[in-house]
Amino acid sequence: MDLRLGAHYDELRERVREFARANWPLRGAEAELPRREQEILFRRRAIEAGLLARTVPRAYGGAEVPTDPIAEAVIRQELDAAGAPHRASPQGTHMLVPTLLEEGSEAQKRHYIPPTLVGEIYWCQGYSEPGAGSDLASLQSRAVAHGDHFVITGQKIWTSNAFEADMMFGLFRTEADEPRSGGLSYLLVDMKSPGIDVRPLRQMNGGEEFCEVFFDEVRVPIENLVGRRGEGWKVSKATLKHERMLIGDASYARIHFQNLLDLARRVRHGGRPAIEDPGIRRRLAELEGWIACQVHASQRILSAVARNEDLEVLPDMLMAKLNSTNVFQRMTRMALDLLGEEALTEPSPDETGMAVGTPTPGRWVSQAMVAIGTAIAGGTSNIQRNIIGERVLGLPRDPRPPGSAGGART
Amino acid sequence: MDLRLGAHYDELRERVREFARANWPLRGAEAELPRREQEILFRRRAIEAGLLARTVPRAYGGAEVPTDPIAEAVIRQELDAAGAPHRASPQGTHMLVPTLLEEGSEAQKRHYIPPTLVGEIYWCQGYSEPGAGSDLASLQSRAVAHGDHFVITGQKIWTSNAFEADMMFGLFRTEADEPRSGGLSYLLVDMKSPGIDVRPLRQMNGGEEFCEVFFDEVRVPIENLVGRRGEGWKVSKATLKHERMLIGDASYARIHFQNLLDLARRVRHGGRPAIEDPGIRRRLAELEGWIACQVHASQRILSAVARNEDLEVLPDMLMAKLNSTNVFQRMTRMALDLLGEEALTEPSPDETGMAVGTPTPGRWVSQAMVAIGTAIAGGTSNIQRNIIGERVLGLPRDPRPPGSAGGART
Amino acid sequence: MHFGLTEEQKLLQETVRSFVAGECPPQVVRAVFDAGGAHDPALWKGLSELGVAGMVVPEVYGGAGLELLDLALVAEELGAGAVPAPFLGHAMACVALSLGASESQRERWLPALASGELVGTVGWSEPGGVIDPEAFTVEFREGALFGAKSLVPNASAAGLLVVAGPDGRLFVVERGAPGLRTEAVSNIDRTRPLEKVILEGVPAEELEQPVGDRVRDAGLVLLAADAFGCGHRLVRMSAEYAKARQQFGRPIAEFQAVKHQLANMAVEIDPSRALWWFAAHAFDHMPEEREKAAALAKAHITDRAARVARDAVEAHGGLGFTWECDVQIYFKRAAFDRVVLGTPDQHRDRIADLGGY
Amino acid sequence: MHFGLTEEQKLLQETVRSFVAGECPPQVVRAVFDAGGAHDPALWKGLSELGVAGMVVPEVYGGAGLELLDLALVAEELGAGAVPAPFLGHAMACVALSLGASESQRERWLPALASGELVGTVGWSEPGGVIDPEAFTVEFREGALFGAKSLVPNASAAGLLVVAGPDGRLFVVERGAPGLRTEAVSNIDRTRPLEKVILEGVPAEELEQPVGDRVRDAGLVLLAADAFGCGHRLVRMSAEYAKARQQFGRPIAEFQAVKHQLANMAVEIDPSRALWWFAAHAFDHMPEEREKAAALAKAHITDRAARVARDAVEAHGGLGFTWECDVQIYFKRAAFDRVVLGTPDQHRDRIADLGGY
Repeated sequence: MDLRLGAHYDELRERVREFARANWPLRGAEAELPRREQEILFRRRAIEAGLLARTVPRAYGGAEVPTDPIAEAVIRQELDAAGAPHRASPQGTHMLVPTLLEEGSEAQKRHYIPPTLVGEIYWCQGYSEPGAGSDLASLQSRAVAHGDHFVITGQKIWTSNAFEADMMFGLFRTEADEPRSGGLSYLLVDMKSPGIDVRPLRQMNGGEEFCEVFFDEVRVPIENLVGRRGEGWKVSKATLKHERMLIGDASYARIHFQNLLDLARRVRHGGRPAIEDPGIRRRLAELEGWIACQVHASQRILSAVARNEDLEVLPDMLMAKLNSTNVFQRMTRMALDLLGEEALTEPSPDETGMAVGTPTPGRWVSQAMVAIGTAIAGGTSNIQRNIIGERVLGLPRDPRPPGSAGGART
Repeated sequence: MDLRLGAHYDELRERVREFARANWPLRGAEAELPRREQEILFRRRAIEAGLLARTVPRAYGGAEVPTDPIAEAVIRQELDAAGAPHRASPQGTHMLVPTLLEEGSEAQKRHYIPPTLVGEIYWCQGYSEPGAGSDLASLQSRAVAHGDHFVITGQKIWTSNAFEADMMFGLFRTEADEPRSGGLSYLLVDMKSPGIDVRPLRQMNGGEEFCEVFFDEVRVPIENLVGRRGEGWKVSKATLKHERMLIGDASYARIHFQNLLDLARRVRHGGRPAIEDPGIRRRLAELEGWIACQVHASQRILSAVARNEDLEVLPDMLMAKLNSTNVFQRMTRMALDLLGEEALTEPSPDETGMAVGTPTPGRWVSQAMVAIGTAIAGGTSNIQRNIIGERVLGLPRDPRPPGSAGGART
Repeated sequence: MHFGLTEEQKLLQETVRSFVAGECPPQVVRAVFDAGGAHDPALWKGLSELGVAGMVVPEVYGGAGLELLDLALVAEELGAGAVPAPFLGHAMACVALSLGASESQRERWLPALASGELVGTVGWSEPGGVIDPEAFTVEFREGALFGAKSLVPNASAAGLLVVAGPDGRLFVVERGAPGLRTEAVSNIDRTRPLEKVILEGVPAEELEQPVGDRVRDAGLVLLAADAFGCGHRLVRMSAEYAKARQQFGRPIAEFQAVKHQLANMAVEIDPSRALWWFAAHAFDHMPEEREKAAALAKAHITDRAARVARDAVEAHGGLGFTWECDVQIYFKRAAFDRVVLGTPDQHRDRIADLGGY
Repeated sequence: MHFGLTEEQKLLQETVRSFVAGECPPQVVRAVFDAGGAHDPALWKGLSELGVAGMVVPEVYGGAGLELLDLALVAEELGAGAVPAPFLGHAMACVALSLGASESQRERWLPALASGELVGTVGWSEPGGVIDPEAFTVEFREGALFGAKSLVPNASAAGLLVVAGPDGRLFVVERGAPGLRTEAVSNIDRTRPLEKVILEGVPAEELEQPVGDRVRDAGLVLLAADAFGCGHRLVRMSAEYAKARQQFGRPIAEFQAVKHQLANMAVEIDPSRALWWFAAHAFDHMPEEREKAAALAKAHITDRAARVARDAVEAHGGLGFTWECDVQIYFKRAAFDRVVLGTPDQHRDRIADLGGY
């Protein structure tokens, strides 16, 4: 073990800081551009400086430098600290781009990857449907081939940020006669196509991060098919893998815990600050144990991935999501206990986001609901338990009921 | 609601007290008899006084008075308080006797019930086998009909108190060609028969309440068959029902909680009595909430059964075992936390019984293990969850794997 | 001995249950909820006509002269239906006046409370989560009240407000009294608005008997019963959802893990029914048990219901996380039950004291 | 940056693992356990020949000069095998002498400790569960120790006893010293006997440096690593059992509820591996993090292992409740890890202080 980053990364950190100072916010005439254009400019320069889209080939607008997850963590930390807009559409950069790099045609790569990297194209993901949550193989939205087009009719749900997205990637049933996962294709859909109707889906915390997307005979050119027809299931797998890792990220656990300590200092129990109560202190210390596990386990995963020792930490990666969901729920439950009567505060619209903001009572209440949502999103916790049972402990798969096809789980 | 017992029961209570004072301990020459004979004498008199074996017909040695669960609770409380030996072999009085009353032949009833009620015959139960825990339908021990005898070969496990038992009732496979639960018969086996070998099964807490019983060509007269051949499964069902109710009994929860309070007063945390620590106090109060539920729920069940309103409380009866197991585990976990370094005390032989005795550290440590055992005994907690899901919430049964017969669960 | 309900009580349950099913089905609750939780006078009128408003008011003042258990059975049904009504505060106010008022005070207020024309409520907690009367800072000087009460249920809808002071003292304030001000309190449970009441020299009349403790205990039991109704209903909603929802070609209720989660939810909440029945019965008949039983019921059952509500959201999958799914309404109602009149931990501190730990 | 093991450390793991598999398989553990937990000198000799005894002793005194992480990796393997050996106390004694002894003290004791010929142990806790050195009542007067230490691991097997006093002071006592008395302590973990040591004017020599805190922290990390080894192994044993055990015509591992319980057990314990690795690394390289990381690892991981041990008993059904099933040996070893050197709650009280809560 050696937890020092070393001179190489210290220099990188300094370089990123300097880059951020010089390049954000924009100056002069550029500062007058619309916000989105400013962000695109910044990201373009960051890619040129080798700080973003690092592993994407230059041919597709990336920086094409050797993969280095630790360098990427350092860059992320410093750009976050500088408030620089380094994150483009995460569905685009973290899900669509890797998929296209693996499965896309040359034309698709050249056409979509460069503008996605800088954020000229925002993407949304069209997987879930009302009848198919964890069970993607039972998707119903149909894309009927018709000359040089597919014609889509159906509905997607749980589509994050569909309102601001320019494009959707998603799975649609192109082969009606093949049951289950066999007949799906991976299509890229222009969200401005006629026949698309986007409606916000209000969450229990009042937020509206998700949408329903309705398709009424929406035409999609045949060249927007990624991979082979009917093999969309296979194409999507890389993407799902990435989604799981995103959700399992431990970066906010420490911040939440600090916020919880601050809350315990502010509120009073029995006339004294709650933080002085031995029972509260013990519960906080117990939480810190959970958080320390999560933080160090993700350090270890990062380190192993950086050294190409992914296989050694595969079980840990498979457990990360369920573990972080559990820890997040423990934290928000404790927050509700500390809040006392403020635990009834209804979150205002700016308190409902996933991001960590000022820990107001309304935001804690919202987070307590979001914490339940994370047990549901991206494969429910029950699916996670199946995966852990089968892939970590080597337990047999559930016996299938008669008539069901294999491959139903991811 | 009316929680006063009323004059009738107050009088009964007084009568039981007086009976106990007059009849236990025995006096004069009777006090010189061996302990077991003294107990038999006492129970015989208690039955004559209408205090025990109340619902059993006089023809079979019972008191034959109308059923009254509240009266029985009053009697139990007072005889317990007097330290009187009113409990004969529980497997006999609570399991075998109801079964014989329902399914036994006239000769069996006359032969076995009277001595069982007074404790002249101690019984043990032969259901579980090494390969069949919750799944009684897969029992393997065979009883081959041979003239006027069955000849048993096989093994039983988890047989409580088999050492001191005179007789066993159990399920044995008599029809080799019928699969699963179809070919079982309910037999009464003399434990002194040649070919029986009883070996204690040591528990993790060091106790030896259970045994393994090995059968090597043990001959059982054909008149010891209860009910029809091959229908032992049906015969046994009344017995299993009774076993569940026994385990779900809430009577000791309050005593355990008082012991826990005493422990918290005795031990010190951070230099002061643990009972003064706000965190400990809150945990104790939370436990008291669980216990209050258990106590009042069992009051309600008792009251409903006494009024022939069993159906109204059926869901509660089905949940009682899992709930009491959960509460017992919570209590013993708290005890281990309070004990601190004494939580390592190895239980001595007299601390390992199920009974509530002086709450020494060793006994708490033993109880913490027994609490896990109760989640296993008499149908594991998982089986309980199936029953609750299906019979309380109306959920479908598990889909059966191909080739398995129905009726596998009780 | 009889640990159970009388035929009359079973009939009462049936009556309220079918009223709720008919007059306050989920779409009505939804409409009130989405509109932000305004008081629905018609619904209250209907409940009052059933006798809910005057249930514990003595018959001589137009009430039914029943007991807290009867009120709690109503609370259970209202919880199970997430019914938007000013029931909690009104019921507590009726307990206050029935037990604490002088003859003339009773004559003045009880008939209108019993008929439901006059809606009552009670201000108990003070800002900062103070629930211990000895720590209350409300003051009564020269016939007027000074101070503030937080989390007062349905204060705007109420025509009569009972204010709790130290030593169990109770004071009656009427709507429109000078110096009386209410402020809306942000409250996720839109079926039952909460307000802060500010008292700046408000003319008030003290009740003859200082029965503050009993008013609080009645409230605790009613919250426990409401939470039980929420939790019990949520388990059944989740079971129905699991039977209907198909995944991987079969209803998810057939997945053993789902079945066991639902069974665990049932075991979480169902066995607590006897606890609030007991606490309600003790309120009227077992003075030595009253205070602790009420605190145990509130602390335990509202915690259980909140837990079941979390599990119910998860059991409903993505749908459970939406505003449109009724689970969220119950989730928030259970949160109200858990927090109003003091959190489980606050009551556990009291239980430890009351239990002589 | 490298959060992981070196090739040497992986080899060390492999070496100890195959030694345990070969020399201390379950039947050997079982024999020691059933015999009541006597010290097995042959096994200790074998471990010493691997270099386990002298691992953190500087090379100049015959040790390997390695770090606490290396020791903790050994502790994990010994936990996973439930190996009966005087490892914990010996390792702590080596830390004490390596870090705290004067040159002459080192020369006198370290070579024999490093070879394993001399077995060391440490007396830390005092009767009544006292783990805070400021509350220790052991006294050092005119070259002699007075007082008592409880829960001293393998005291009878040890030839050298380090006694912890207030202010981090440490004292060395040799076997057979006058006034030294040991009493067996009842201990469910028969793989590692515990004794009470009574000091009635026992001649002792003080170590040069008061490194008591570091000795304790080393012990905490080693207990956490041992508990992790127990818990991790129990999850795998339970999974194997579920694959082999048939009920209702199929392996119980196919029942989703069983599968999910096993997955929950894995998520309970597995992610904590990085925590004790970090705590062990911090011990040698991050003085500011050392104390808190050790306390976090001990409190968290020993609690998790105890939880997993309960679940493992249940996962093994009736068999799990028997003495003959090895689960009970791990269950009791995990209990030892949880209690010795202070309970999780005691360390959480410290964590809150150390974390500046």
